[in-house]
Amino acid sequence: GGQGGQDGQGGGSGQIRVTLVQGLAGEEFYETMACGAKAKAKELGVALDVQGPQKFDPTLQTPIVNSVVASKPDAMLIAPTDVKAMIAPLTQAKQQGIKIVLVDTVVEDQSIGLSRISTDNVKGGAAAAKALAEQIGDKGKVLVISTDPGVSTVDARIKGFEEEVKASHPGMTYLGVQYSHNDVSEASKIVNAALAKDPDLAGVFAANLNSATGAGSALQQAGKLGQVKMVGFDAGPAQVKQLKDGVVQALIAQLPGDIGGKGVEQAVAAVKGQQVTPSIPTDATIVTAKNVDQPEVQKVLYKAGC
Amino acid sequence: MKGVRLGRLQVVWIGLVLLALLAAFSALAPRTFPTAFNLLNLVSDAAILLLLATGMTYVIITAGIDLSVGGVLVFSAVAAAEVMDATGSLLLGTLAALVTGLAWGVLNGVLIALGRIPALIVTLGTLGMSLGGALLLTGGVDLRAPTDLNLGLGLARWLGVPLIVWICAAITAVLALMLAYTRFGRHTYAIGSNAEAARRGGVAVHGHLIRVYGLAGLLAGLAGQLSLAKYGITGVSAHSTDNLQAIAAVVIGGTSLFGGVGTVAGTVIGVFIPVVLQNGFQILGVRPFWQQVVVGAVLVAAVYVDQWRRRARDQ
Amino acid sequence: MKGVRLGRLQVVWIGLVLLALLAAFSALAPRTFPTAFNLLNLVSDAAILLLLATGMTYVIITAGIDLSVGGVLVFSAVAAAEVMDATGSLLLGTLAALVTGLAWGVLNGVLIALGRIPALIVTLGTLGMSLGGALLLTGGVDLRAPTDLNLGLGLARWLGVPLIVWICAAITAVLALMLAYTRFGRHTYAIGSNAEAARRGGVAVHGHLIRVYGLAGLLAGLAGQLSLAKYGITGVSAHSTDNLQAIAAVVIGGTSLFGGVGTVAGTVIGVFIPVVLQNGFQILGVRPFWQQVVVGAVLVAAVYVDQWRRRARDQ
Amino acid sequence: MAVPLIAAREIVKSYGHVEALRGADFTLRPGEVVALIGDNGAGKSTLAKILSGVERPDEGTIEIDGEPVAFGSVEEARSAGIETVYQDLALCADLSPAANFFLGRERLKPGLLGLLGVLDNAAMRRAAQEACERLGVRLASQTTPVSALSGGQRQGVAVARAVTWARRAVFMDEPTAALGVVQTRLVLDLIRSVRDSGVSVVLISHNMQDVKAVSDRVEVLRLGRRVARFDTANVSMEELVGAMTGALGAQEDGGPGVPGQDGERGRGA
Amino acid sequence: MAVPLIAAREIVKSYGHVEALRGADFTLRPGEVVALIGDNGAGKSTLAKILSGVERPDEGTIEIDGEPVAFGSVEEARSAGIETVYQDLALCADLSPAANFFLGRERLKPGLLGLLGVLDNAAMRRAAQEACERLGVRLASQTTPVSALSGGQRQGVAVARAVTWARRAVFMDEPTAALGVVQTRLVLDLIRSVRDSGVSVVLISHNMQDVKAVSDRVEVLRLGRRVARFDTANVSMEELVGAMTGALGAQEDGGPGVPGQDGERGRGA
Ligand SMILES: Nc1ncnc2c1ncn2[C@@H]1O[C@H](COP(=O)(O)OP(=O)(O)OP(=O)(O)O)[C@@H](O)[C@H]1O
Ligand SMILES: Nc1ncnc2c1ncn2[C@@H]1O[C@H](COP(=O)(O)OP(=O)(O)OP(=O)(O)O)[C@@H](O)[C@H]1O
Ligand SMILES: [Mg+2]
Ligand SMILES: [Mg+2]
Repeated sequence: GGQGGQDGQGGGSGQIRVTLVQGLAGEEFYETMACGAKAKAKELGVALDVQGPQKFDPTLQTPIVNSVVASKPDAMLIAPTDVKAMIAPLTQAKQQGIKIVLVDTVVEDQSIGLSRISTDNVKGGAAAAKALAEQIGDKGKVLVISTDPGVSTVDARIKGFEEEVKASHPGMTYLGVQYSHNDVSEASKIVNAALAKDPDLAGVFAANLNSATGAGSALQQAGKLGQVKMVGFDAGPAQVKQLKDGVVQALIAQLPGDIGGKGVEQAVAAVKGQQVTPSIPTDATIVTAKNVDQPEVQKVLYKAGC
Repeated sequence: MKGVRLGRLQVVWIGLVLLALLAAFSALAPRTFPTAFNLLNLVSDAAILLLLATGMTYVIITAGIDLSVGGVLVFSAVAAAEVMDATGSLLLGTLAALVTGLAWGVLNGVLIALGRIPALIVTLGTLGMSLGGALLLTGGVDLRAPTDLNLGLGLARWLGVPLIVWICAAITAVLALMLAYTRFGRHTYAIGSNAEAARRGGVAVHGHLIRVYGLAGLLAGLAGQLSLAKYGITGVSAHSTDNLQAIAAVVIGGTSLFGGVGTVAGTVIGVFIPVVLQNGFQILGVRPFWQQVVVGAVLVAAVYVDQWRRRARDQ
Repeated sequence: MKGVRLGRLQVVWIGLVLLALLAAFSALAPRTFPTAFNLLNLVSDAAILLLLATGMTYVIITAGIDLSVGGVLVFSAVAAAEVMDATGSLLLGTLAALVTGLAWGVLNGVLIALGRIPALIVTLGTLGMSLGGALLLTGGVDLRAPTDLNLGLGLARWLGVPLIVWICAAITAVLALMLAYTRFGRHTYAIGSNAEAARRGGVAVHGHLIRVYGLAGLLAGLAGQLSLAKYGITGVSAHSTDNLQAIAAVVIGGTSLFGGVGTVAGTVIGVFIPVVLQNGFQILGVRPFWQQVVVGAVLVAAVYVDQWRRRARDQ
Repeated sequence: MAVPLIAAREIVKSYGHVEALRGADFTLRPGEVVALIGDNGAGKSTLAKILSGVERPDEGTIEIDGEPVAFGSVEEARSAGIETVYQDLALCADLSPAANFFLGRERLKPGLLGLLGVLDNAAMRRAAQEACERLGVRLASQTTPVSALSGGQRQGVAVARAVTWARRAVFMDEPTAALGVVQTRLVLDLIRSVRDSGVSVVLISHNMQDVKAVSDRVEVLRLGRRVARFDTANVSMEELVGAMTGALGAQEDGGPGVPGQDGERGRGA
Repeated sequence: MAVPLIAAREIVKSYGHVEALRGADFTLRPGEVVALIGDNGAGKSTLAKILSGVERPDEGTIEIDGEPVAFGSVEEARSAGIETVYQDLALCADLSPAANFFLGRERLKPGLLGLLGVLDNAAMRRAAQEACERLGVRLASQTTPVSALSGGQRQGVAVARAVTWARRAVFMDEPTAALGVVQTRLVLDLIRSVRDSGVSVVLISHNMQDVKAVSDRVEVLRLGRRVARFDTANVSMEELVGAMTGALGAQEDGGPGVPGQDGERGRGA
């Protein structure tokens, strides 16, 4: 901290100040993004400040954007928590002359965001469906465990998963979504009940870390670990450990570090008046126990700290 | 001295704490914190919580509690969004929000007053029911507000201050006066102080409790509509901590969880203390994890100062 | 009749509600619900919450509240994970979890008893502080348990029942007896019933409160280590509703938020009612959003039956 | 004096397994002061609460002016003109004496503000102050909460309230227990003047001097039943005490068949 | 009788702006019964609380056996052998009479269980039952909570408790206010027998008959000060009432300079 009171306006004078507003503070995806951004900021010699809400939610992110705008950085990297709700605060930020770069997620208003570096969560969900289909031999009952309804990124993953299953995997029976409220014991309860109801459960798609953890614990207790296949999302150290321990058989990895680094690059370019790339799509990678040790896959794994 | 009402004195110390925080942040970030832009944002961020906390003040003064406010807010927002979608009328949407909010509140009140079920259980139950109901209505997907609500009421200003802030401030002011100066307020205190004595004194305790919970529900319904206007989205996953935030604001403001004492003025200060802390620390660039730690510590310290000064005055 | 202790009678009705639920689900899903597999899972899922709820029972009987349990659990799990990582000793890790849990609990107790700050504010503050502290220690990234803890204690069974369940059950039983039959328990009731009378009676109210909150913290610390063993991960973001879950269990079990009455046996039932409901509805294939609605409604109804029967008995 | 103001017959009331009243009768005639006496736990307070609408009897009938009534709430007893000083006083400790005094019948500001429900605090304070002073109860302030008053001051507030509002009858459950000598005298005087204004008074008291001093009649409760009635003028202190303790009137006592407190006592020994 | 058991001098205690005590003195000698009397709000209960360690005086000195003490807690007063029946009784309403009786001094099971802190409930119930019966207080059960007892029954429990545990002195703040005639007599007898066993008694009461009947000396408080002391044998009822109300002893009254309750009263008129 400590930049309060500095006058960073005017682009050229003094150090460039960039703020990253995460979609959710304290989540590995966004922490890895912050790490990538910090590394790049150090390299470019700009000051980086990181903020984020306690929940992935526009009503909590809006006040943060407002106070960031009040502290007048030169540029803001933001993962908007809603395509529509974040338009108003970001418009206000734009009016204050702050250069905005959208990372991970986007807003509907195309005029916001000099550059957009985004992950396609629908595609990620579809990738998860493909990975799970491969694990279970394209047939059997599959269950999805999500956090809370209404979290747009997770909803998109589920949508992608469901569409892919229904469109291209007729052998798979989709059992629907259960919500763990981001609580491991809740996820464990859900899988326990699912096993009691459908002892022939074939696969689980756990849409985030806590869901995978709880589900894995339940499978472990039931002695069905490895028997019921599981696909997780994101590739933080904890998830990779689950992969190596055989709790999950595949992970869908995004590229948060990359996104963060590229975001800072674009933001600095914008502040300096240089050319920016309006749209940079990033991809999702399927990580399995087989390919996890390959160097190109190692590169996409999230980092624990920086 | 003797003429000064206790209720008024109570908010003085915690008010001073708020002023001290404002002064400290202004000194540390003189160019960015005490700007009209930032302070307006502060007020605007707090406005909707203020409605919930004001309703909660009434409820807690009766020695009750209402955990359902966040769920009712979401349900009302969803109801309003669906009605506006179907009819295109903002007015009907607002009405839908108010009516559904009131209905949930009255349901709370009836179960608590007539069913004599602990308020915590009733409102925990209706929290789950209203949230589940909202999800059933939407299929788990956030609904959007009509553009003319979001860009109309959501952005409208009067004298430079958002209309939503004016609405919340006006309602809070009316309810503050009502609590302090009317029969309705007096009975609220009496029930929280000693429900049995109030009953023997001829206060219609059951009816009054239903009205108080109804009021809290009504305010949550209005908050739903305003939050829909402000954020343009129903926020089905966004309000799970609203109840604790509102309760904390009420208690910071000097209202006792055991009922019988409290003021809306204190609640207003109690709403602003966490908001100011969060905003100030963000502007100072404190890292989010540290913010959590420091906000927690300052919260305890602020209430401690209040308690300590009050005790010193009484001795 | 006259010799029957009130405390024992209190849990009868709510216990019957639980039995009725079990019977209903068994009748509706005879092949899947009442299986050893499913019932063991039920118990295993509830075990850790049971520890938190037992500590909360003591706290609420003193007319207090502890919102910090989830944060303390996470902090202790993080501390244990780091210590085990550094030393490789499971024992030292367990010790670290217990000590940090106790420390947070004692901090709560000291601020509440000596600082005379409302328990809600203190524990809301320490909730933020412990959660923020845990995030600071980990950098926001979940730590993993050593494999020998996760595959050892986490999977160990005795007579077919997970060891973690035995541990939680044993501790709960000891604390239930302690509350009902020892001086410590008696003083807990006395303070909640009338703190001033207890003080005049020579009960060391401050010291006792510190011990009660310390106990709740200690149990949260142990819960942290057990959850680390069971789930293999610290779960920094996973425990934000633990406090409300524990409080709800305590209140469903017949403990009054105003203090002075309550039993651990009631809390045990209060822990199981929501767990059984959730499990049963999922097995019956009720859609998730409906589950939320129905669980809320049944919760209220269950407590209503309890209150109503108790009233009928008293009249 | 034909029709009694209040006539209660065969009132039964149990709390769980404790039978507080087991068929108690009670009569109050217009314009008289009746003392209701009895040992601790005899059921006096329970009877007073039932006749004030606070509790519902399990069995028995109540007639007001000869008309059977079933009080479902305090409101109904009040609208029949009955007020009560409860033994536990029933004050809201966080409210001021004036607020307690006017609880449930708050005085509103005249005009529009009154229609909005705005309280006329100044008027209520004045009226409460005056009513208390008539009893010799001096309060440091009408705005500090009742929790800061001394025991006697609280009782004074409760007595002043009941007497001010009663139109037909006042129940006073040990109204002078916490009062000073002078205040007690003033309350006794008040009871007489209330009676003279046509309002009946039921005085529950353990002080036989006071009972003898102000009452016209005495009704004696024992173990939840009325066991004796006397005209105060014709009864001696010893007779009263004897009736209360059961040394007299053993014919109504029911002999060894009456268990309850006695039964427990026997078992405990 | 050389050194007083308790000697309090110039005790001052204010609550906010209310001065409950304004330099009160009090003396208690070993083996005597002193009646502490005064009008409502005179400060009697406040003085009793200060001498029991419940409240801390703002100013003034307290000596026990001639040694200055500063009671920081009830525990300290208790270990000096002082017990108190508080006017508000200070019972835990959710606990049984026996639990209240032994509150803070619970009896533990013998042997290992006792070391673990396990209560000997049966023994405590028996002992409490006996102590209550000595006062003529009959309880339906020693296990139902105090909240279900009648006013007199509660007071009986409180009195029995204090008397049982006192070794040097008992303060009784209106101990018979809610008691029946028989129970009152038993308490007065008890006061005498307690005194005869060498324990001093301070009786706070508004009942002058009782005061005359059992006390050796009388100390009178008025507006927070001691205004008179009498030997009970040589004082008339009128003198006592006069001292309490200020009709006598005007020289100590301080004249118009004494504000407080009086001041407020003047303003309210
Ligand atoms: N709410 C209650 N719950 C259970 N028992 C009760 C309740 N109220 C009264 N009782 C019992 O009913 C009996 C009569 O009580 P009541 O208060 O009417 O006696 P009382 O004649 O007023 O005695 P006192 O002179 O001591 O005030 C007592 O044994 C008491 O324990
Ligand atoms: N906790 C308190 N807060 C504020 N004022 C108090 C408090 N306790 C007592 N007072 C005031 O102190 C004065 C003395 O009270 P105290 O209870 O000692 O009187 P008392 O002599 O015992 O009267 P009574 O005969 O009515 O019991 C009263 O005016 C009372 O209002
Ligand atoms: Mg009585
Ligand atoms: Mg007193």
